Amino acid sequence: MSIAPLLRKIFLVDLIKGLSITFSYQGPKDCQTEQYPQERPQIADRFRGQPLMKLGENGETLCIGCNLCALACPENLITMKSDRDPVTKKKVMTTYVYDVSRCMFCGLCEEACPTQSLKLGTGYEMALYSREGMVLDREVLEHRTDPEPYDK
Amino acid sequence: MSATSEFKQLEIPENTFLDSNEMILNMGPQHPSTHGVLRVILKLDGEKVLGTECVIGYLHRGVEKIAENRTYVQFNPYVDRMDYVAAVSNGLGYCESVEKLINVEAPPRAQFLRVILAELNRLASHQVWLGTHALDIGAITPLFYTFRDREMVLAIFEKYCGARLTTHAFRIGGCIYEAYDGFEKDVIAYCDFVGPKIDEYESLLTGNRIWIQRTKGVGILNAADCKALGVTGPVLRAAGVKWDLRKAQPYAAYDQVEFDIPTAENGDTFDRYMVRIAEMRQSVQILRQAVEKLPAGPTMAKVPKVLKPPAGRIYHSIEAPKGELGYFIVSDGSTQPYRVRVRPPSFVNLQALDKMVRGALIADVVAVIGTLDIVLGEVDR
Amino acid sequence: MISHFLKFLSFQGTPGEYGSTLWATIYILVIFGVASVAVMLMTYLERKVLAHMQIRLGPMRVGPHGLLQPIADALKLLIKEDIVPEGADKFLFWMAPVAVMMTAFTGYLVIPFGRQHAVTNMNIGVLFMLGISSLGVLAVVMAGWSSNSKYALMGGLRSAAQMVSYEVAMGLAVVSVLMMTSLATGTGTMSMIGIVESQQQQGSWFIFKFFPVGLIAFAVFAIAMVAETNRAPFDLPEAESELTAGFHTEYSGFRWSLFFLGEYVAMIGVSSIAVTLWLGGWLRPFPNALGGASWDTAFSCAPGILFFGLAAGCFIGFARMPKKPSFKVQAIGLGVFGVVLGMIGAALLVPAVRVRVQDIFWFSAKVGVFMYLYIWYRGTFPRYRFDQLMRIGWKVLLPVSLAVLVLTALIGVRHELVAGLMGVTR
Amino acid sequence: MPDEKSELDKTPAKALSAAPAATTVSPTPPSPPTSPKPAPAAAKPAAPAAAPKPAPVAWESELVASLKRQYGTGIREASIYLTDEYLVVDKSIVFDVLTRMRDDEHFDYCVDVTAVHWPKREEQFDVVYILYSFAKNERVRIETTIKDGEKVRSAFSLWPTADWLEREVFDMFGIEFTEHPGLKRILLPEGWTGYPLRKDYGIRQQDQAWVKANIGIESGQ
Repeated sequence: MSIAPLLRKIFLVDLIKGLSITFSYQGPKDCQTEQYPQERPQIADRFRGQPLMKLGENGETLCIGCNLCALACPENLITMKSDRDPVTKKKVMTTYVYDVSRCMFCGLCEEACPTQSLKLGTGYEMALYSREGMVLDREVLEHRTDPEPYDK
Repeated sequence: MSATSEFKQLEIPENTFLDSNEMILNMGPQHPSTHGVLRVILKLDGEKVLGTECVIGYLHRGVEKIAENRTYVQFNPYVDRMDYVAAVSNGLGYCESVEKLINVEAPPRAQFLRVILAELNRLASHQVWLGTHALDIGAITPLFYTFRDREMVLAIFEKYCGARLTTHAFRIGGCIYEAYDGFEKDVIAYCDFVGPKIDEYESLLTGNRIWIQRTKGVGILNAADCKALGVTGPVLRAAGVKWDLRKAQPYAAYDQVEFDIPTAENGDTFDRYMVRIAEMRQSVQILRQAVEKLPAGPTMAKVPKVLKPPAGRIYHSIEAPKGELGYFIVSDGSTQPYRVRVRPPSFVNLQALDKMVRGALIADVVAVIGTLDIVLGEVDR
Repeated sequence: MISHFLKFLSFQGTPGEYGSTLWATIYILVIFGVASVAVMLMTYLERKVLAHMQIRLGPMRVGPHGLLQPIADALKLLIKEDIVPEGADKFLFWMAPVAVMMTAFTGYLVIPFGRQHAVTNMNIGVLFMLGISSLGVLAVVMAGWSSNSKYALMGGLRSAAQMVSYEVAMGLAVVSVLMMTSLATGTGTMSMIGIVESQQQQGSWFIFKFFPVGLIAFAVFAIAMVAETNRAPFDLPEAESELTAGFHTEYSGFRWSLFFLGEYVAMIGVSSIAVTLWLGGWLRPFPNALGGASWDTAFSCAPGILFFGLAAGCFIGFARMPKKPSFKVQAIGLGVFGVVLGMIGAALLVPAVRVRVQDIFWFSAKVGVFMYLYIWYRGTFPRYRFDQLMRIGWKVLLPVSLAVLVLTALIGVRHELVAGLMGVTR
Repeated sequence: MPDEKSELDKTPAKALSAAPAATTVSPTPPSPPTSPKPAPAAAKPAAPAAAPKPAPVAWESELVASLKRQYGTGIREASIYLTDEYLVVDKSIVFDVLTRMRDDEHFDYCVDVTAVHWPKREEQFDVVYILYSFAKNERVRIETTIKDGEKVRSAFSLWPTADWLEREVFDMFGIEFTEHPGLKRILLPEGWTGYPLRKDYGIRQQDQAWVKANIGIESGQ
C-alpha cells in the first residue's frame, strides 16, 4: 500500500468527507420541509385531481349526454342516464354519478369528453369521513365550492 | 404465499445443554427493510444464513386478469401500478407493445418525449433505490437527499401529465400531452442540478470505509449465474455483461442518442452500486441530448378510437430501471386483450436472492434485498 | 438550619467528603432529575439536529418549534398499552428495563460535574464507573432472552458480544490515563476528581499529554464508547433494518421508555468519563494561554451569555412566527420561553452563582459536544456488520490501546527520569 | 376554475378529433418527417406496410431448417409475426427443442415462461417459452399446446429461472410441470382452489371458503 491511501485511512479522510456533507446541510436554507397547511404546494395546471363538470357561459351544462366518459372509464365508476328532449330531439343528461372512491385519476374520462365538460381539476384535498360522500352527483360536480382549506 | 414446507421437517428438537440447532427466522412481511410486503424465511446458523425462501403474493392484485377485462386503452393506467417507482417505464413498455401489435409507430417527437420521461424516471427510480439501499445498510441520511432530488423529477411529471407517481403519461400511439412551456428548460435545469448531487451521494458513500466493507464481496452473482437465473438490468451489467435493451434492441428514440453501458466486473453489491450511479450519469447525458434533438411535429399517431388489433400475439420488452420489462400480448381481434403477460424484472431478479445470500450473514440479506432493487408491486402484480 | 446550609456551601468538597447522608441524598435526587431532563432535551436536540442534517425541520407542531415534543412523547409512552408477549419470562421481562435504568444511573454517583458537584469522591471512581456501565449488558441480555422473540434474542446476543469486546479496549485506554495521573504526584489515582485535579496540576488536559499518545488513547475510548452504548455506526443490537429494534423489539410503553432513558443516560455517562479523563472535566478551556483572574471572570460569564444567546434566538423565532391567529399561542409561548431563558441568563451572571455554576457549565458543554457527535455519526454513517464490528474491536482497537499503554509507560518513565536528573522537585 | 383554459383542455381534443372515427386499423404507420428510425437489429421483414392486416410469414433460417430436419413434423409452425420469430412445436419434443436451443444455439437466457388458455379448443393451453440469445441478440418464442391435465417437463434443469416462472404458470393456470423442484402456488396462498387466469374464472371470483377460513371475512369484494 502506498503512503497516501494509508495516511488517508489513518486520518479517516473518507469519514470526515461524509461528516462535512451532513454538517454543511444543517442550515435552515437547505431545509426542504413543506409545512403543509401553512405552505401549500404549487399545483400544476394539468394536475388530475378533483373531478368537475364545467358550465357554459350562461351556466348551462356543456354535457351532451354522450356517455363516452362512462365508456372510457376503466373502473366503470361513472353512471350516466340521458333522455331525449321531446322538443329539440337532443340527448339531455338527466343523472350523473361519479364515484371518486374508486377513481384512480387516470384522466381517460376527460380525454373522452367531446365538449370538455368533464375535467379533473386541481383540487386535491378530497379526504372525507364517509365513503358515501365520495359518490358525487351532478349538483356537486357542477357547483362544487372548494371546501374550506385545511389550516390548523 | 406458500408456507414453510421446505423447512417444516426441520422441527427443532428438545434443547439439551450445549446443543445447537438451526434457527428459522421469519423476516417480513412487516419488516422495515423488505421494501414492502416481501416475506423471507431464513434458515440460520447463528448469524449465518443457510438458506432462504421467499414468500410473495401479499400485494397480488391480478393485473393480468384485469387486463383481460379492460380494453387496450383502459388497461394503460393499471400498468403504472406495478412498478410504481418507475411508472413511466411500465407505461412505455405497454404502449410500445400495443403499438407493435397494431403496427403503428409513434411520431418522432413522441419518441423523444418518451425517452426524456423514461430517463427522468430511471433517475428517479435509481434515486429511490439508492436512498432505501443506504437506509438498509444503516446510513439514514442519503434517503432524504435522494428524495429531495427525486422531487424535481416528480414536479416535471406533474407539470407534464398531471400526476406525480402513477403518471399514465403515454397513450397508445404516442404522447397525448404536448410538452408544456418550459419543459426543456426544466429538464436541463434538473440535469444541471442532479450532476453535483450524484457526486454528493458518492462522497457520502463511495469512499466510506463502512460502506465499502458492507458492500464489497457481498452477494456476488457472476455472469453465468445471472444468465441462468434470468437476472437482467444493472445486476447483470455489474457482473460484466454489457447488455442493455436500449442498445441491443433499441426502442423509442434510443438509437438516436449516444450513451455508454456502464459495467463492472465482480458482480457484488458495491459493483451494482457503482453501475447504478454510472447509469444515473448516463441518463443525465441522454436527457441533455434528447432535449437538444427534440423534434417538432405531432405527438400522436393516427390511432383509431376503438382499438381492435388484428388477432395475433407479440412480445415486446424494454429496459426498465430494474431490468427487462416485457409484455406478451395475445389479441383475438376484439377490443380487449385476450391475454396480457407481464414479464416483471423484479420478480425474476428476486429469485437470485437465495443464491446470493447463502453463507452470508443476516445483515447481508438486507443489503442484498436492497441491491436487487425490487418493487413488491411488480413482484406480485 | 441556615447555618448548616451555609456551612455546607462554604465547604470545598463533595457531600461524600463532607460526610452528610442528607446532602448526598439531595445530590442524588438532583442528579436524577437533571439527568432525566437532560435526556428529554437530548431527544429533542437529536430529532432537531438530525432533521436539519437531513434537510428536514423535525418536530414543529407541539409547542413553538416542537419544544414541547419531549413532554408529549413522554406522556404518550406513559399512557401506552403495556404488552407482555406470550411465553415471555415475566420476571426477567419486568426486571430488564429496571436493570438498565439502575446501571445507567448508578454510575452518576462518581461523576464530578465540578469540584464540589459530585455525590462522592470515590477513590476507585473510574473502576466503579466502568464496572457499573458493563453491568448494562446483563440487562440487555435479559431483555433479549425474556422477550421470547428471535429478533430480541439476536439483538441481545449481539449486544453481549459487542459490549464485552469493546470493554477491553476501553479499559486499556483508561489505564493509560491512570498512568499519566501518577506523573505529578508519584502515585496515580482512580478518583474521578483526582484525575481532573492532576490534569490541573500538570497544566495539560490528558488528550494533549505526550502528543499524540493521549490523543490516540482518547480516540480508542471515543470509538469504544460509541460501541459500548450501541449507537450508530455500531448500533447492531438494535439495527432497525435487520432486527427491527433488537433487544427491545417486544417492549412498549413505559418499559420501552425506560430502555430509551437508560440508553441516553448511559451515553451521557460514558461521555462524562471521556470528558473527565481526557478533556479536563470541569476545567475551563485555555487555562494556560488565557490565564489570570480577569480571564477567569470573563470565562465564568460564559453560561450567562449562552443563555442570553438562547433567549435572543427565541425572540428571533418569535418575530419570525407566521402572523396567523392559529400561531398566537405558539408565538406567545416562545416569547415567554425566551424571557425565562433571559432571566436565567441574568441570574447566572450574579457573581456568587457564577462561581459555583461555571464548573457545571464547562462540564456540560464538553459533554454536549459528545452528544452532538453521537447525533452527527448517526446522521452520516452506514452500519457495520457484526463480524466487522468484532474485527475492529479485537484486531484494531485492542492492539492500538495496548501499544498506547506501553508507549505511555515508556514515555512516562523517561519523563520521570529526565525530571529526576534535572533535580526538579515534584 | 371553469374559465381557466389550460393546455390540457385543448390537447386531448385535438388529438382525438384528428383520429379517424373508423374502427379499422389504419394500415400505414405514419412515416416520420425527420430522420426515419433505422430498423433495429432484428429487421422488420414482416408486416408489409401495404397489407391491411399483418399476417405471419414463414420463418426461413438455418435454425429452423436444422430443427425441421431433426424433428420433422414435430415443428408445427415456424413463422415471423411483426418481427417476432416463433416456433410452435409438439408437446412431446418441446423439452428437447429447448435443450437444443440452449446448448447448440446459444439461447442462454430464458426470458419468460407463460401460458394462454383457450377453453374452446381441445388442447386448451398454450405454453409459451420466450428465449433470448445474448450472443446473437435474437429472441425466439417457442410455443406448444397441451390438453387440460397434461403435464409438461420443467425447464428448471435448463434455466433455473424457470423455477418461479413455472410456479406462476401452475398457480394461475393449473398446468403441472414434472421434475420441478418445488411446484406449489407462488402468488396465491397455498390451499386456494381455482386457477385465476383460466377463462372460466370470473374477474370477481375468489375462493370464498379460503377467505372465510383464513381471513375471517365474508368476501374481499
